[in-house]
Amino acid sequence: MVKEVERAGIPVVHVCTVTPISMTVGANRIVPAIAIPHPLGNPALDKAEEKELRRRIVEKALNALTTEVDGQTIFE
Amino acid sequence: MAKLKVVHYINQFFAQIGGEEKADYPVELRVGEVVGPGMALTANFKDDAEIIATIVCGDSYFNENLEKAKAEILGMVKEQAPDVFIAGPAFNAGRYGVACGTIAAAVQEELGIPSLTGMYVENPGADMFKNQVYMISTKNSAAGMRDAVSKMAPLAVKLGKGEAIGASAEEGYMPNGVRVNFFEKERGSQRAVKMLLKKLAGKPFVTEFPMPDFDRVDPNPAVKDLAHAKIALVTSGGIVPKGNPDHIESSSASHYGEYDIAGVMDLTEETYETAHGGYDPVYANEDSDRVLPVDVLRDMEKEGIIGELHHLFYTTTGNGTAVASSKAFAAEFSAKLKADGVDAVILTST
Amino acid sequence: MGQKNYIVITNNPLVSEKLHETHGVVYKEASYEELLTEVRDRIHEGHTLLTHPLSGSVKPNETPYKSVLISSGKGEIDERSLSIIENAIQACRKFEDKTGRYSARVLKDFQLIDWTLLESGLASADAW
Amino acid sequence: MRLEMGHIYIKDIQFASESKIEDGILYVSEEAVKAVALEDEKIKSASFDIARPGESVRITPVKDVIEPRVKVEGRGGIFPGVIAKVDTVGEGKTYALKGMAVVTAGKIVGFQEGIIDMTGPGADYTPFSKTLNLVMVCEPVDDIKQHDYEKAVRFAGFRVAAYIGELARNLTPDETKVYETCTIKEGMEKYPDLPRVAYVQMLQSQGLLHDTYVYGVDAKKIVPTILNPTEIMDGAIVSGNCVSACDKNPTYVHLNNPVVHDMFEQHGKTINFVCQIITNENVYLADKMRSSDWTAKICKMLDLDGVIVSQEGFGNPDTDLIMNCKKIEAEGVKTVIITDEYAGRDGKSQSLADADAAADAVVTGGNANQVIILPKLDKVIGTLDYVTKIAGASEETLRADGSLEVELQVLTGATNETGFNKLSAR
Repeated sequence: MVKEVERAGIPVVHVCTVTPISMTVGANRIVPAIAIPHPLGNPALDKAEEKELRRRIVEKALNALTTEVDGQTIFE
Repeated sequence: MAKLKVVHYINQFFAQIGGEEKADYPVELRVGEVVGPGMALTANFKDDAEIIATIVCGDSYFNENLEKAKAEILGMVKEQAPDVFIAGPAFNAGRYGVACGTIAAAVQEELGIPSLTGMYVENPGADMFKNQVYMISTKNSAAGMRDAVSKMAPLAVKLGKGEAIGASAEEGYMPNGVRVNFFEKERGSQRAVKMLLKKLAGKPFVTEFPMPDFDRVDPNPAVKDLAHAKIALVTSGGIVPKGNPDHIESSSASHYGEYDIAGVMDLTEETYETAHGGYDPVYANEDSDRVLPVDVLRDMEKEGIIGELHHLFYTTTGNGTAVASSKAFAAEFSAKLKADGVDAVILTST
Repeated sequence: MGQKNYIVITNNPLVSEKLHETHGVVYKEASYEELLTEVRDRIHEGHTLLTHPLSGSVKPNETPYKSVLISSGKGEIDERSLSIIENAIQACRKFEDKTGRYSARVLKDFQLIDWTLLESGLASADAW
Repeated sequence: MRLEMGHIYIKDIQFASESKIEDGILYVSEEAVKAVALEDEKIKSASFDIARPGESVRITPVKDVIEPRVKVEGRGGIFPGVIAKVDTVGEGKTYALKGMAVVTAGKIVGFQEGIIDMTGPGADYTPFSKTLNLVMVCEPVDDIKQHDYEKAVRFAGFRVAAYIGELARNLTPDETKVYETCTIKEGMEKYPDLPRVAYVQMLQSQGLLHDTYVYGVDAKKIVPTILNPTEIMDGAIVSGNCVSACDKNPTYVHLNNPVVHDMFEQHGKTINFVCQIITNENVYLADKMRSSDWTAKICKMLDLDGVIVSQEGFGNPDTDLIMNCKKIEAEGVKTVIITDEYAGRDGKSQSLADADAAADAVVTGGNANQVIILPKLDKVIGTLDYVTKIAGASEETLRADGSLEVELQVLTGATNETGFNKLSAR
């Protein structure tokens, strides 16, 4: 799926829990997520902390989108 | 037995009306006429089938008036009520190939009349329609006409008679994702030895079972001006409005969801949920922002960090590991995203 | 790998009966696919698959029984485990469910086969 | 190592008062073979029948199919570590009775599978519709454990096959084929310009009804090792595998392994057939890792250029197959893999339970989920009681006219993954 977006000419960042799978499916910009049932959240945290966590991941994703890459790159 | 009735679709070029300068030629029905490649088809039908009408349409006309042309042609085909519909062959002509695929798929789907077409494997129409209608694999130019019709005619007869269709390798159509058994001339071990010899010699060989698509696409250039960029959200995590109005299936969904989030600031337990069956849904149902971060992006939109959050998001229920399944509809919504002027996409997976 | 280092997840009463006193056993009354889903959720939590979920050549939904070994410890999500379990769940759906048609005697045979498949995994697990 | 295979063509099998082979006809004393089967006290009774190609006969549930052979010169005997004493086999002279097989049938567990039709559409798919079959159905003593029953029938089949094979000891073969391999150094000197090729055979090894034996050793307990390819012709590998009829390897397939034979065809011409590598398909994932690591290591150590990898069974061996392929390719050794498919009845599902881009050269034995209608046949050897329970059979299995609607998976050998058949799919 991520490849088709890229193929259409739109830069795309893949936020994904299992980054090796993201590599396999051909994403170029990859940001690791938290866990499979809650990639951009953590129910163990309180609401405010959780949103802060989510914001950090989205910031990483935006950072990836504004960074030139040469092939597959994981933004840890 | 009566001959099968065939309606044949060709473009202005093969109808010998003219080339590019005549590509705006409108749809025309010629009842009782056999035109151009129809002659060769007729010769190959022997006594099994006959062309009862030919539909001619310019390639530009078809592609620029898609819905109108489609409706006109469907009307004509319906009226002729053939047993089989044949479009092309289109060889390497791109717009003609897309037209052949579009109309053959439409006739089959909307009129229930078995249809087929033929074209070169690299014709853009091939990837778009080979899984929807039988598509004979042809050479890349009209010099391959004889070969093309020698495969299309017998397949058309089989389709018209409702006979069992053999494997792609036997019938000459492009592999369409449906595996069909057949008997080879040699046993498997001999085929394996021959394949190995070719592979060792660096010669081309054809695998009998292609693995899912592992191709790569080069990265697009980075977003230059985030503060004015339109960002869209896409997820394979199955986030849908509460109640799953489009009935997206829980796995390997046959369609994708497109939902408007204009004015939505936060995804709540009352308004959104996941349709995905591939993980424990409790956390996503409690707060779908955990999969699709609308709340955070709205904040950033307000703060001017990003230009805007696109008002539509797209959702599927693909597994992280299922590589091939969602390709077709991803291509479709990606085209929409492009058309809507989206600058970048955040795609979240579980 | 000692017995404390793995958990048996099973819907096979014979396995539960044989192991519950000595091993960590999670017994669920569940269908074959539901059992695999149970395993998948644990892999999502960071457990690692130790035996192949499609162990044996008896087809899913032909046999109702399945027993799988996973690590008792948790860590990062194991990609290989994830891809194996997801493919196994997909594979289940290719076979129609015949499990409602068997006599008690045949069910016993299926339980035994599932047990012997697991047993061969246990032998390997206990070897370290 | 050099093995001379003498082929004796059997034209018919008949019951007679004395067992012998005369003018290509195998005469079998029912009493004598019964006595051979009953040598094991766990077997209560054994009955024998003959099924010929073209006859309206269905054999089910099939356990194993065995080609009778006899070792006439050289070390060891047929089925070393099982029937003959442990000794390395694969050299000297061996006779095989071609065109026939000993088929063991009978239910060991309630869902036992495996159909051989001697005529009709099913006969096109099972290779054992083309052999003259001496069928043995064994009943065990009461209250026997399934493990013991399986073993008893497995051994009875080998004993009967060995007994029949022995009848050929003093005959003159109709045809002789010579199979000769070189040692590593010899091969490099003799065929310096030919690619070095081996055959990697994966053996089913998971538990009761899922086992394979190598010189009598349970294959789940081996680490990958190398064989001289002629060893299998003397029965170095035998089947204890009764599940997944379509893609398990009966002993007949091990004896006549098609990859070994087709590689020998090319040996010294287009390839240097270095050896056979055997590995297993265990339940435990770390075992799969170890075995595939070792297989790749052996390929590397032998400086191979290419291998063919064959699979056995359904589901989890897909993982072994892909691991083997990926790791061997990573060592710079080119691979072709042989598998079969479970693409669903409509052919639209993902065929394998694993995939990797390295597996770019695949030979398939066809889609085992394909539905086939088997007409009612005049005679059943064994029992149809369990057909409704067998793999692939559905509720509507027995239709009103007595025909069976089944998937190819119930037919013995139909989608064999050593490339035994012509069936394929696209």
